[in-house]
Amino acid sequence: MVNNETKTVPLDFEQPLTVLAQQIELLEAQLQSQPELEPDVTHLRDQYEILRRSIYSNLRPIDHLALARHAQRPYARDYFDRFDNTWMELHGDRKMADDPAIISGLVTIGPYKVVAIGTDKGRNLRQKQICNFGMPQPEGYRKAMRMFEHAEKFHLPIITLIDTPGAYPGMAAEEHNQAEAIARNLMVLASLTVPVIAVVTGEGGSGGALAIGLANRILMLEHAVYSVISPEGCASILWRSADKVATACEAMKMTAAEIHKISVVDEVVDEPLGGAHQNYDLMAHTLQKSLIKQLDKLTKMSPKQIKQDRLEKYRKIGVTVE
Amino acid sequence: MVNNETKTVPLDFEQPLTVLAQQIELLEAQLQSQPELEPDVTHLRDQYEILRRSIYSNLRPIDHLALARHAQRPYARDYFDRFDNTWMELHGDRKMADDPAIISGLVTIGPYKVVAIGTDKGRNLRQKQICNFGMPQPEGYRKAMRMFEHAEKFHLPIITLIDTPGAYPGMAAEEHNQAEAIARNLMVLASLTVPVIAVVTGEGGSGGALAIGLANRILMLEHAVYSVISPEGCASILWRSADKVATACEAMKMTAAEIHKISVVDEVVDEPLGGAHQNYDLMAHTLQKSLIKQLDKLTKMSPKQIKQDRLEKYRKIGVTVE
Amino acid sequence: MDLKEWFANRRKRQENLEIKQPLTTEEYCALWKQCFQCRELIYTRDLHSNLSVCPKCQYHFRIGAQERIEQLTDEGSFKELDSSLSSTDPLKFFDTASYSNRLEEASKKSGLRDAIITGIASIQGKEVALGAMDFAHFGGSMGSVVGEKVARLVEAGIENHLPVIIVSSSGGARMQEGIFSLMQMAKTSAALESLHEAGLMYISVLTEPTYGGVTASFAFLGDIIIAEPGARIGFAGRRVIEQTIRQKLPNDFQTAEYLLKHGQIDMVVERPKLAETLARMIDFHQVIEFRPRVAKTKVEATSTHREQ
Amino acid sequence: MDLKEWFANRRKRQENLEIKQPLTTEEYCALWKQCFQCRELIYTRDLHSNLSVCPKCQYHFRIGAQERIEQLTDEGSFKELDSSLSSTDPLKFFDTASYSNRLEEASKKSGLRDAIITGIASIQGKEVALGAMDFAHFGGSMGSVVGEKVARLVEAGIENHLPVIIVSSSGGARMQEGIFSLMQMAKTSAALESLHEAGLMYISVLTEPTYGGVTASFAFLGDIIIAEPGARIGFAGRRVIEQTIRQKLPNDFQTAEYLLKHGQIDMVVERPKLAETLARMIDFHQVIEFRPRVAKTKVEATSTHREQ
Ligand SMILES: [Zn+2]
Ligand SMILES: [Zn+2]
Repeated sequence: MVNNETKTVPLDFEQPLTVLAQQIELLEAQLQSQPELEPDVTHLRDQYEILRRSIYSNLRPIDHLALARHAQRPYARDYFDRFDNTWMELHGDRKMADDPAIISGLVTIGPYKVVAIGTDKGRNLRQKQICNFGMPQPEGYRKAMRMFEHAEKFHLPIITLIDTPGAYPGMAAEEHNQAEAIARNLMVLASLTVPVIAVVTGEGGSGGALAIGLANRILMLEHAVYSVISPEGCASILWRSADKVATACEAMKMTAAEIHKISVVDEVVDEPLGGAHQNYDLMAHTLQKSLIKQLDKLTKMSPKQIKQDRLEKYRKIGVTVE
Repeated sequence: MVNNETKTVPLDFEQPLTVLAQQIELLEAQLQSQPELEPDVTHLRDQYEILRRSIYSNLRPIDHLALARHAQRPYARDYFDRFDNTWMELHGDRKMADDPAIISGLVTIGPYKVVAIGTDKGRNLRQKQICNFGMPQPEGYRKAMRMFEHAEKFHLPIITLIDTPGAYPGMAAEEHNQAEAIARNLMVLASLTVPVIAVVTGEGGSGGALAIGLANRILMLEHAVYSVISPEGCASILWRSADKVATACEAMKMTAAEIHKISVVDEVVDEPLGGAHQNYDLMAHTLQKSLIKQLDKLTKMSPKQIKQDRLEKYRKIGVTVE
Repeated sequence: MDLKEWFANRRKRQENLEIKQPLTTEEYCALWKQCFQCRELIYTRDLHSNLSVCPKCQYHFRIGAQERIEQLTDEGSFKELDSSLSSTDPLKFFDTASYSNRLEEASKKSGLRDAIITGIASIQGKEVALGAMDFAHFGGSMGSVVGEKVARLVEAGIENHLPVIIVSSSGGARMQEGIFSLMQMAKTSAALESLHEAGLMYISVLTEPTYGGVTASFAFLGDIIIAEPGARIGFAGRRVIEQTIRQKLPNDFQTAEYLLKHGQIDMVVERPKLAETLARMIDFHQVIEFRPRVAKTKVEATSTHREQ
Repeated sequence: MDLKEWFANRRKRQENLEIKQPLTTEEYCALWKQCFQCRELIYTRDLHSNLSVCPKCQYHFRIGAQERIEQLTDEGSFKELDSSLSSTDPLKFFDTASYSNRLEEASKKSGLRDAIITGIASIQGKEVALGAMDFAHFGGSMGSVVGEKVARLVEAGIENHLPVIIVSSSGGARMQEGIFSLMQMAKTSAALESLHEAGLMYISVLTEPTYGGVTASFAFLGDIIIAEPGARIGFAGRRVIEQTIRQKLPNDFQTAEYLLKHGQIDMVVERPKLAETLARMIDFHQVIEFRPRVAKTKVEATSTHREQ
C-alpha cells in the first residue's frame, strides 16, 4: 500500500519534475541558513505545480501506459479494502484451482451489496509470481464465471476491476482451453439479468480483460489503457520492431479519453494528479462515487431491461459501411 | 464382440455345466463309430439344458456379481452400435479432457432420438487401461453433465448405461474434486425436464454409478448388481476379511431381483440364458424394447411432470420410522 | 487404578467415609484432554469454553451436533425438527452383529437417534434452517434417516423462505442400508435442487472429517462452502488412494487448506468466527431485490416414506 | 525459366507461332500444387475435385470461403447475406501502410470484401444459416465487418428458426480496428447467447488455422464443435507460447486431434464427410418436441451501427 508519505517511483516523462524537485530540496536545505532564499523556493514550488499540471495534461499514449502499469498502481484488493474493509473473499472454481490472478468476493459499495471480481497483479515479486503478473489461467476465468452465476442467483450486481496484461500464453492454459473459458464467460455475461459494471483500472489487456469485461457500463480510469493486443505485440507484428511501442500505442487509440470518444467506454474516472498511485484513498473514493452513480441508474431497470440494455450496447459496437 | 460361435469363458458356478459339456463332446466324437450312443447323447443334452436352467435360476448373489463382471459382458458401445449403427459419438468436457471411461453421443433408439451416455470398461488390456477399467475421472462426470445440458436444450431424452466399479480413488481425481463433480451431476439430473432412464447393465458401483444414474426410471439387467460400496470394500470394512465377499454380496441385497423387490429399481430386463455375453444381439434387442416401452410412457408427460416425477421418485426412497 | 488400590480404597472408605477418592480413568479423561496435534494437556472445561479449539495450537477438536448447535445458535432459539425419526433395518443386515444391535449401540454411545440433528434456529439474529452432523454417531454415516432429515430440513427452508446451513461430518454412506443409503445422495441433491430453484441460499460447512457419499452430494452443493481449519475432506479416503496409486500423498492432502488452494471451497473459517461469518453471509444475501423470489418447483411437502 | 530460355523461346515464337509455350511459374503453380505434408505434387484440378484434400496423405489444404460454401451446400441453394458490408478505417490506423490501403490490397488478393461470407443455404436438404471464414483475406482476422456479419447471421437464424453453422479460419482479432475489433468478441458471443435462449442449434466448424479472438468467442461456443483433421486451433500461437515457457511443445500440440484428446471438441471430421455430418446433426436435433421453441429474448432486428 502506498500512502502520501511513501515516495513513489518517478516515470520517464516525469524526469523534468524530478529534476525540479531536487533543486527545490537543495534550496530548502539552505533556507535555515539563508532565509532570503524563501521567495525563490516559493517560486520554484509554484513552477513545480505548473509543470506538473502541464505534463499531466499533455501525456502521450505511452505515458498513460506507463502510469497504467506503474508498479505502485492500486490493484483490485486495494479498492475492495477501501470500499468495504470487511468484504468477504470467495475462492476457487470448485473444480481444480483457485487462480490468484483473479480475486472475487462479496463487497458492500455504499448502499449496494455486489459481487466484486478483479484481477490481481501482486505487489512484491513473490506475490507477482503467485499471481502470474496478473495473467489469469482458464481456472481464473471459470472462478469468475462461478461468481457471475452466484450474482445472478442472488440478484446481486457485479463489479469487475480489470488490470491485466492479458491471458497467459502457456501450455497448460491452452490444454485447459482458455479460449473456451473466455468465450463462455462472454456468453454468460451476456445472459445475466443483474447489472454488470466493468472498470479498467490499469491495463485492459485483450481477451483476458474482456473475459470479465462484458458489462452494461464500461468505465476507465483516466490513465488506464484498453487494447486488443499489447502495444509490444502490435509493434512487433506490424512494425517488426520493439522500438515502435510508442507508435503502436498511438495507432491503436488505447487511452481512456480516446476510447471514450468513440463511445466504447461510458465514463472516464478522474485520477488524482500524478496518477492513481499518488493517493489510493482518494482514487478509491472517486471510483466508489462513480460506481454508486452508475448503480443508482442500472438498479432502477427491470431484470429484463438490464439484459436488453447490455445486449443492445454490444450490438451497436463496430464501424462498417454498406 | 462376442457372438454365439465364440467360446465364452466359463464361471466358477458353471463348472458342472462345463464338465457335462465335455462328456457330451466326448460322446459326440464317438457317435460316428458308435451310432447306438445317440440316445445317451440326446439324454445328456437334455440334462445339460435342465442343469443350465436350474443353475441359472438358483444363482447366489456372488454368481450374479461374476456374471455382471464377466470379461465378455457387453458394454455401452456394444449396445449403442446395435441400437443405431450410425450413432454419433460426442467427446469431451470442453475444459481439459475426454475421459474414455465415459462415452456419450447421439443415438436413435427405435422412433426416439436420445442423448446416450455410458461407462466403458474397455475390452482388451490396452483399452482397459485407457478406460481405467471403467472408473471415470471427474472430467468424465463433467463430460456427462455437458451432455445432460445438451439434452435439456434440445429436448432429447437421456439414456445412461452403467457398468462401473465406481469412482477412481486417485490423487488427481480428488484434486479435481470428484465429490463436487458427482454431486453437481446429481443436482443437474434432478433439474432436467427431459426423461432420463438409467440402466445398470453390469456393475453399479456406488457414487460413480449414481453420477449418471439419477433417473425417472432405473432398469437393471437380470444379472447386474448395484451397491453402495463394492462387496470387497464392504467385506474388508465390516468383516475385516477378503474371504467374506460372498457374505457381503448377500448382506447388501445388491442383485436386480432384490433391488426390484424394494422398489428402488423399476424394471428388471431379462438376459439371454447364461448371461448377456451369450448373445449381444438378443440382449441389445431386449433392452431396446424395454427402453422404447419406458420412453413411450415418459414422453407422454409434460416437461414439468417429467421433472416432478423424478423428484417424487427420489423423495420417497428410504426407510425410516417416527 | 488397579485392584489392590481399589481394595485399599475400599478399606479406607470403610474406615473413613470422608477420604478423598483418586480419579478413575474415566473421570480423569473427562477432566483433561490431550491435543491431538500439539499433545498439550487441556482442562476439559477450558477446552469446551474455547469452543473445543486447542488454546495452544488452534487445533479444532471434533465436536458433536449438540455442541455445534450450542456454539452457533442464539441461546434458546433452536427448535428441533423430526427428532423422533429413526432408522430401521430394512435389509435385515447382519455382519458380525446385526444392524439393529449396532444402531442401539450407536445411540447409547452418542446419545443421538441418528447422525444428524436438524431444526430451525437463529444465528446472531438471522433465522436459518440448520443441520449438524455428528461423527460420533455411527461415524456420521448417511442412511435413510440422515437423507430424510436433510430433505425435510431443505423443505422447511423452502416453506419458510429460510437459508439452509448444514454442518457436515461424515465417513460416508451407511453400508448397512445398502442401496437405500446410496440413494440418499440422490434424494438430498434433488432436495437442494428445489431449494436452488426457489432462489434460496445454502451454506455448507465442512468439518473434520467429511468423506464419501456426503461430500459427493449435499456437502459440495453449497452456494457458499466453508471449511474449518485442518478439517480433512474428500471423496475417497487417504489410505485407499495410497493403496491404489502406490504413492505417499502430501501431508496436507485433503485438508481444508489444500482444498482452498485447489479451488474447491470458498473459505476456511476458524470456529470462533464461524457464527459471525454465517450471519454476515446470510445478511449479505438478503438484498434489495430486483424481482420476487418464488419457488418454481415444489415437491409434495408430506414426505411419503415406506415402513417395513 | 531463365532469361536465356525466354529469349530462345521468343526466337522460336517468332520462327514458328505454333510452338508450345513452356509454363510460366504462375501457370505452373496454378496447374500443380505440392502437398505441405507429404510433398507429393498434385494436379490442381484433381486436388480441387478431391475437396482440396491430398489424395496421398489426406492433408487438408486450406480452402477459401467460396470453395467451402461450394463444398458444403446444395448447388444453387446459397443466398448471400450482407454482401456489401465493408470495413472502414475508424481509427485512421497507419503502420507501414494505412489500413485503408491494406484493406484494398486484401480484397484484391482474396477477391472478397471481408474475411467471412454469410448466407442462407441448404446442406443435403437441410436449411441453415451458414458462415464461412477466409484466411486468405487479411489472415481471416475479425474486425467490425466479421463481427457484424456474424451477429446478423445469427439473427437471421433466430428470425427464420434455423440452425447456425460457422466454419472458422482466422488468425484472431484485426489489430487495425483497435478496441472495436476486441469488442466483436463480445458482440458475437452476445448474439449467440440470444440464439441459445431461442433454443436453436449452433455448430462451429474449426479449420486450419483458427486462433485468438475468434476461438475465444464464437468458435468455441458451438453446441457441437467439429474440427477438420490436422487443423491447428488455439488461443495463443505456438511460437508465443514457446517463447513464454522456454520449452518445445509437443509436435501435435493444438492440432484437432490433440484438442479431441483434451476434451475441447466433439469430433474430428474429414472433409468428404463434413456436409453429411452437418446434415445428420441438424436432422438429429429436429426432434419431436415436448415443448414449443420460443425465442425468449430478442435483440432489435435492425442493426444499429455507426458510420464514420
Ligand atoms: Zn494443540
Ligand atoms: Zn499429401
